[in-house]
Amino acid sequence: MDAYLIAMLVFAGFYALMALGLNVIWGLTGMVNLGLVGFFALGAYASALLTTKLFWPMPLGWAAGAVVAAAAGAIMALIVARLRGDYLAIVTLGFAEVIRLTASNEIWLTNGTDGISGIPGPWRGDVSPPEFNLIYLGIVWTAVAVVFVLLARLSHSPFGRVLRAIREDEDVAAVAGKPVLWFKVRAFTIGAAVLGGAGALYAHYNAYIAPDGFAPLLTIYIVLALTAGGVGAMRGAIIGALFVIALLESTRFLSAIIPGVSPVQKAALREGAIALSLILLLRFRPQGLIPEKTRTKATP
Amino acid sequence: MIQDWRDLAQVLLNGVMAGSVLMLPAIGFNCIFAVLRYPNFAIAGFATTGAFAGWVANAVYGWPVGLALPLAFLVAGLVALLAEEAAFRPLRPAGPLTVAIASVAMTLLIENILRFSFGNDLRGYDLPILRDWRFDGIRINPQQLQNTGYAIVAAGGLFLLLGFSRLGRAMRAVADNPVLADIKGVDPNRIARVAVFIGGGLAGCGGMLVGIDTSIDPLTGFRVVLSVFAAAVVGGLGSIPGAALGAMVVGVGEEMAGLVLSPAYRTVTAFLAILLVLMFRPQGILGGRN
Amino acid sequence: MTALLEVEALVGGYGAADEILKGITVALPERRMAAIVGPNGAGKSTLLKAIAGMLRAKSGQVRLSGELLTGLPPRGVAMRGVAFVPQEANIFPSLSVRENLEMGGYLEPRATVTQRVEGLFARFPMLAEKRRRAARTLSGGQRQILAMGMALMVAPKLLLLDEPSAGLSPKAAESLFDDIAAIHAEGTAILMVEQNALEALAIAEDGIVLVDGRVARTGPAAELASDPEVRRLFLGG
Amino acid sequence: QTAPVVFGALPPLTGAGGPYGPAMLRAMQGVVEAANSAGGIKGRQIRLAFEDDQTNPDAGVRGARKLIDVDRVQALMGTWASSVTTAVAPLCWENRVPLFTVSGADSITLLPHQGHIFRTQPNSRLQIETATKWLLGKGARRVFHMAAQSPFAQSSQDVMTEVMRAGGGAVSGYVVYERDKTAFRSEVDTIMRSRSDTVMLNGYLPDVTILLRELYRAGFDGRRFTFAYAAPASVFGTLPNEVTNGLTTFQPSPDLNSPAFTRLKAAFGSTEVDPYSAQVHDHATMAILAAAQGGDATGTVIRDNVRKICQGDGEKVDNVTDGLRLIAAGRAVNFEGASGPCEFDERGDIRGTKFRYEVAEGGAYRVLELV
Amino acid sequence: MTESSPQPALLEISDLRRSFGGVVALNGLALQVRPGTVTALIGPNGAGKSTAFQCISGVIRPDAGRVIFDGQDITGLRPDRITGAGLVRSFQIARGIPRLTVLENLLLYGQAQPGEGVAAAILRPAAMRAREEALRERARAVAARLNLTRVLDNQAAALSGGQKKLMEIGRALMAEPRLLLLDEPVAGVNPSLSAEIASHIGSLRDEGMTVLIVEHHMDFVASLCDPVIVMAEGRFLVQGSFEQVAADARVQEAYMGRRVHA
Ligand SMILES: Nc1ncnc2c1ncn2[C@@H]1O[C@H](COP(=O)(O)OP(=O)(O)OP(=O)(O)O)[C@@H](O)[C@H]1O
Ligand SMILES: Nc1ncnc2c1ncn2[C@@H]1O[C@H](COP(=O)(O)OP(=O)(O)OP(=O)(O)O)[C@@H](O)[C@H]1O
Ligand SMILES: [Mg+2]
Ligand SMILES: [Mg+2]
Repeated sequence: MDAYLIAMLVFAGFYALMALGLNVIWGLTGMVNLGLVGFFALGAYASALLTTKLFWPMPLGWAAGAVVAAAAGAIMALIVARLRGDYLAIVTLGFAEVIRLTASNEIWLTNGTDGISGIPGPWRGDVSPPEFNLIYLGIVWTAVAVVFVLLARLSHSPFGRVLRAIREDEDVAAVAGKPVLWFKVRAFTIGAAVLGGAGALYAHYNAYIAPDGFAPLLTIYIVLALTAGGVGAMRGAIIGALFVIALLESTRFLSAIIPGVSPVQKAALREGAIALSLILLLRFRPQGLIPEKTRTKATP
Repeated sequence: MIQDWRDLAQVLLNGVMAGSVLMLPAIGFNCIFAVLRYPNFAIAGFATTGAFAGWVANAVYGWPVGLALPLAFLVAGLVALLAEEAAFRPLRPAGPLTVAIASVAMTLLIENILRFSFGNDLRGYDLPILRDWRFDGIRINPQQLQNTGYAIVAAGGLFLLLGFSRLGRAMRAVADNPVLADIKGVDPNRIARVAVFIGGGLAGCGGMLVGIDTSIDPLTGFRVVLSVFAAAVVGGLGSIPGAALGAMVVGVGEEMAGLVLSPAYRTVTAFLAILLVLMFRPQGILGGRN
Repeated sequence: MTALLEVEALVGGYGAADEILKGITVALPERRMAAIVGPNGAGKSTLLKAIAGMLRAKSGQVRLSGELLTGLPPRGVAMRGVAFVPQEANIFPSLSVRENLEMGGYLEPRATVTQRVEGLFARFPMLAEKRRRAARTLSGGQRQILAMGMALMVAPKLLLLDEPSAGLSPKAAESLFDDIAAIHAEGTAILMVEQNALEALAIAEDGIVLVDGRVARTGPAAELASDPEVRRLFLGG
Repeated sequence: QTAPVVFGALPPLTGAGGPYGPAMLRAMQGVVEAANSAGGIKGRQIRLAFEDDQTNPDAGVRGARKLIDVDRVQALMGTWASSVTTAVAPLCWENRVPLFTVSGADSITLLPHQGHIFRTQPNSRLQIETATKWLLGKGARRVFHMAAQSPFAQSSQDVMTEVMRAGGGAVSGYVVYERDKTAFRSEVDTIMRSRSDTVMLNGYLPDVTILLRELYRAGFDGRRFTFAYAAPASVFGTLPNEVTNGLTTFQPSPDLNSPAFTRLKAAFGSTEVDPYSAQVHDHATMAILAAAQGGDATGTVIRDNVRKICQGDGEKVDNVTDGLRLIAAGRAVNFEGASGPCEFDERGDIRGTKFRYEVAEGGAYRVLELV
Repeated sequence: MTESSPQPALLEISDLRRSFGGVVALNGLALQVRPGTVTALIGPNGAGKSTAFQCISGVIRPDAGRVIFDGQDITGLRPDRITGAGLVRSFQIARGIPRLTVLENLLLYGQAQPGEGVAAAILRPAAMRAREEALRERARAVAARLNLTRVLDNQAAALSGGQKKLMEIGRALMAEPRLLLLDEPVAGVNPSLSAEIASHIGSLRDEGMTVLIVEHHMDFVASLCDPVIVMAEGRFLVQGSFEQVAADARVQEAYMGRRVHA
């Protein structure tokens, strides 16, 4: 059971990182990004390829994952800067599909739908599997902590203030003297870097990545995590990620004890229960578990 | 791959056929968006619901398609109404994105309710499958042609309703400013319910047409939702004729994949087409405001 | 003289800030016009919204000809003969000018609507000129006229106006006040919030000064307009 | 010892594999029930814990974690998607849990799995090679290869080209398509233009169903050939007979006229056995028999004993009840399952498989031959 | 415009044109704003005043024409560049940033905040903190002047109509522009307060700021603005002191009511 809990905490760490990355782009800047799994995949592939094919050391691979995703994020932001809301949603969604299909079809580079296996992990093989899990737990949650602190500082700074202004009204932000495009590009780049870094960490934990793993379902989970936690609040992103993993996993045990239904029905009950819980959560806490609060008070 | 103009014409025609299947759900999506201003991804769930309702009527009780289709409309519309009232309405003040997220969860919920009741097996309608008609080497399937017809009629009807009737005006007024509409004597919730019912119903019909054209399972709606959303966006969110046009763009875009890249890149080609359209018209082809 | 509108000890506000109105008692007899003046943020708009059914009162009552309005939704209030022109967001931006007017007469029979629209086009040529344009393309002052036009699509018992002249050119404002006076003369009771206070008090019979959610002064409009204290504090001179 | 032995199943109950997983799970549960009524493994009852892999490697890994760490399963079986299998494989060998799979990707058994992987699906090279040769033998000269995007699309194409060329024919066209689409008209047009005498539908149930329908509409009059898992008997419920008539399928198979096969068919009752269910039936049986054979139900023991009960000169058995009885009696057994003889090479790949060819006629499959 | 002024104009607009699908909003507008003045721009509803502001501030592009600010051609520049150059405008229909507080709305308009860079935002150097403190100081002063102190911590969405207008003015002031464009700053503002605002704008002018105001309140214009520019139908009509333009028959006909010229 311990091993299982640790593994799930590691997963929650990945989800938390993704939710944090998404929060910069979507929560703060208001740019809908339904393609987050694409950036996640880019980071994962970049690091996996560089470490397995070119034998780069792992930390460099992680960094490269973040950088590649960040570059893609910057380009993406430049292309879509004019688009708003739901129009942005479809383009980003498309981006993720493009990444997934490219990974499936460009076999020479990505090994196609076979995926890349045997991705190294820190001290994997030298230590026992439970120890490896513990090491990774440390790595991932350290990353979460660092990213959290950085992003929280960012969000409560004048920079974050401009991002939130852009989220609400671009024209006003522009008239306020803020180069809107440049802010958007930076926000998108930062968010994509976090997503890419999360992907890189994920690849080396799982030892295997394949296009199937970067399906829209993951995006849905992360978006749900962020919404459940509270869009805009960095703490919300982490709480939301933990909440979603807890939901995904606890429903296994619940559905197992329901008598008199077939396995498919159990599976259906489980997925249905996940969906229902999220609907109920939103219903009764529409602003999420941790609503965005302002920290800039006139009277301290 | 392409030998003469006929092949090109064939690809275009295929695109129109594929597009016409997307048309009804896309119109349903835009109908809801037009009034409530949030993207209702649960349209996927409503489409699947309609597909199953129609299937039960047709394959289990032997109803003809002409009767099963209205039933699909009714059942999907009611489910949409239920989802709106129970889940989405209380969320509307929290903003369109929150509702959109909830609608994704709703799709998962509906998918699994159907899975619970029907299982994962593929099911086909009880219909003979007709051979294509051929004209000078170009093939058209009468069934698909008929589906296109249904879709166009529904689109036209709804367009007239929204554009020229008192109800349509009230719907657009609620979309603009529900509070003011209320002050002027419109019950925004009633209007919202009408829009949701029509939108959900159309999605249900669309789902049934997909089912007739292919086969159905709990994922039927989910498979087309991306393309449906794309069609709605390309055409212009909230625009009924836009949705019809967008469905054609996406349909043709996807069928063109074989010419441009490879069929394995179907989605990619479609998205490139979408990106191209949005570069020039960020609010979609027929979208009015941004 | 029975009061048409009676507001009794009304307390209400928005969400957590639920005591913006701190106990307001106002009465408006049939066919009367009263102007409400007061500083920004005093609660004038909030009072009108509460009467129009847009806010849930925390306590107190609103009655129209003795019938309780409190608790009714805005359309319920509208159906009982109250027309309201809000201060902000008072048009439907993506509907055409004509459709906006038609929405103003949503509760009226079709024939009446067509007839009144034509009447309004004659009265405000600018609206006629722009009848097919989306209302969002109107200038600030044009919107204000359209909003007023929408309220004139019905023949209300009580007209609630929230700063109808804001943004209008002096000439337009003047003719608007003429219009309001004319509507009043036809027998419609009017409750009007105006920052253009002197003009408003000039055409109104009663004046109400609202400060910080409370009624600070009431009285005949002319009396208030000439009261030096009121002038100094609220009328700018 | 009274605590039950726990085995884990990780079939796809939702997602793209949804049409297959439920039947697979039912087949495994059937075996476990039979074994339990036959007294279990040395008196220990067997419990089959299962999780839904959602046809997604991420969810699959979490499910496998739960089965391995919480349920402490001694063997894992029934993974379907290649990506899921590859993703959970390292967990299995790190925890010394043997993994039985139906996934087709050739790369799976090339993983450093230290003997923990057993794959009952013949590798795709073998399957395609056999099928192509058979088609050549039936006179096919121009075969169109219509492949869903999958780990073995490209390798299948390479093998087919090679075999066709050697046999004097050609692959007349090759299209890789996206699986989860609902219309394939232009793809079918490409097939029609290619003037092929045969089309090889290398996909899965949902897409192959649509392709069959579209081919019928377009009036394709050549041979339609596909894997049995892509068109199991359930297609007859989905498609009218005029569409399915003449469709040829193939699958790994045990001897046809062996009593074992007939008994198995009877045991599955009225529901037709699809190839995946047949294979996972064998997974469960092998895991149980191997544990019984080794005298202890641990992962390592199972891993080491699978080959002992599957090959060699033991007495032929085709079901778990007989197998348990014989092993209890100390006799050597040679299990031949519903999917074939179940003999594994050193990499864990099945070998020596025969293939059964069937043709659809009037809403049922008729066996053509077994090679 | 006949009298040639010794000082060069701070803002010079020539032949500005803009139409919206058939509606000609600006039809060759030309005008000049001299430094150190509070210039009024008045004209009937729909004359094109707000559209002129949109074009000057870069929010929309003119179809033709030139906007020269302080000798620099700013036509078609991005709004943030124009603000950076020292020209800030307010919006007629108050556009708050609804989910930011009033204070944040004010701070947003502060210029030269190093904390708007990523590195500085994270590292929070002394320069950033000092600037933030200075901006807060200024924001409090501005809020006090505009009677907004009480609502500084409210979200902008929770303001009364008049308060939103006041915040709109306050934000523009926060940018410390050289040229301030105000679009109907006192529409909906209580007369007592608008008199105060007028005197405040007057003192800003005395400190060297130049202001261009669109306003329909003639008392406000008369007491504060010189010169007054009148435009109609997208074009310059006349310019002069308030008394001069108010005496113009065309202006009376198109714009003023009885009461003003009575
Ligand atoms: N986006 C637009 N689309 C179409 N027409 C527009 C648009 N914006 C403005 N107009 C039109 O241009 C003209 C000028 O509008 P503008 O807002 O500049 O007037 P204004 O002088 O500011 O008037 P007001 O004093 O009423 O605010 C008006 O007739 C208006 O209807
Ligand atoms: N949506 C809201 N939520 C919370 N508080 C609000 C909201 N709208 C207004 N307020 C507050 O309520 C008080 C009264 O607002 P109201 O709009 O009634 O003022 P008003 O008298 O109409 O002022 P003005 O003349 O400026 O329009 C103000 O202090 C304002 O900040
Ligand atoms: Mg007000
Ligand atoms: Mg204006």
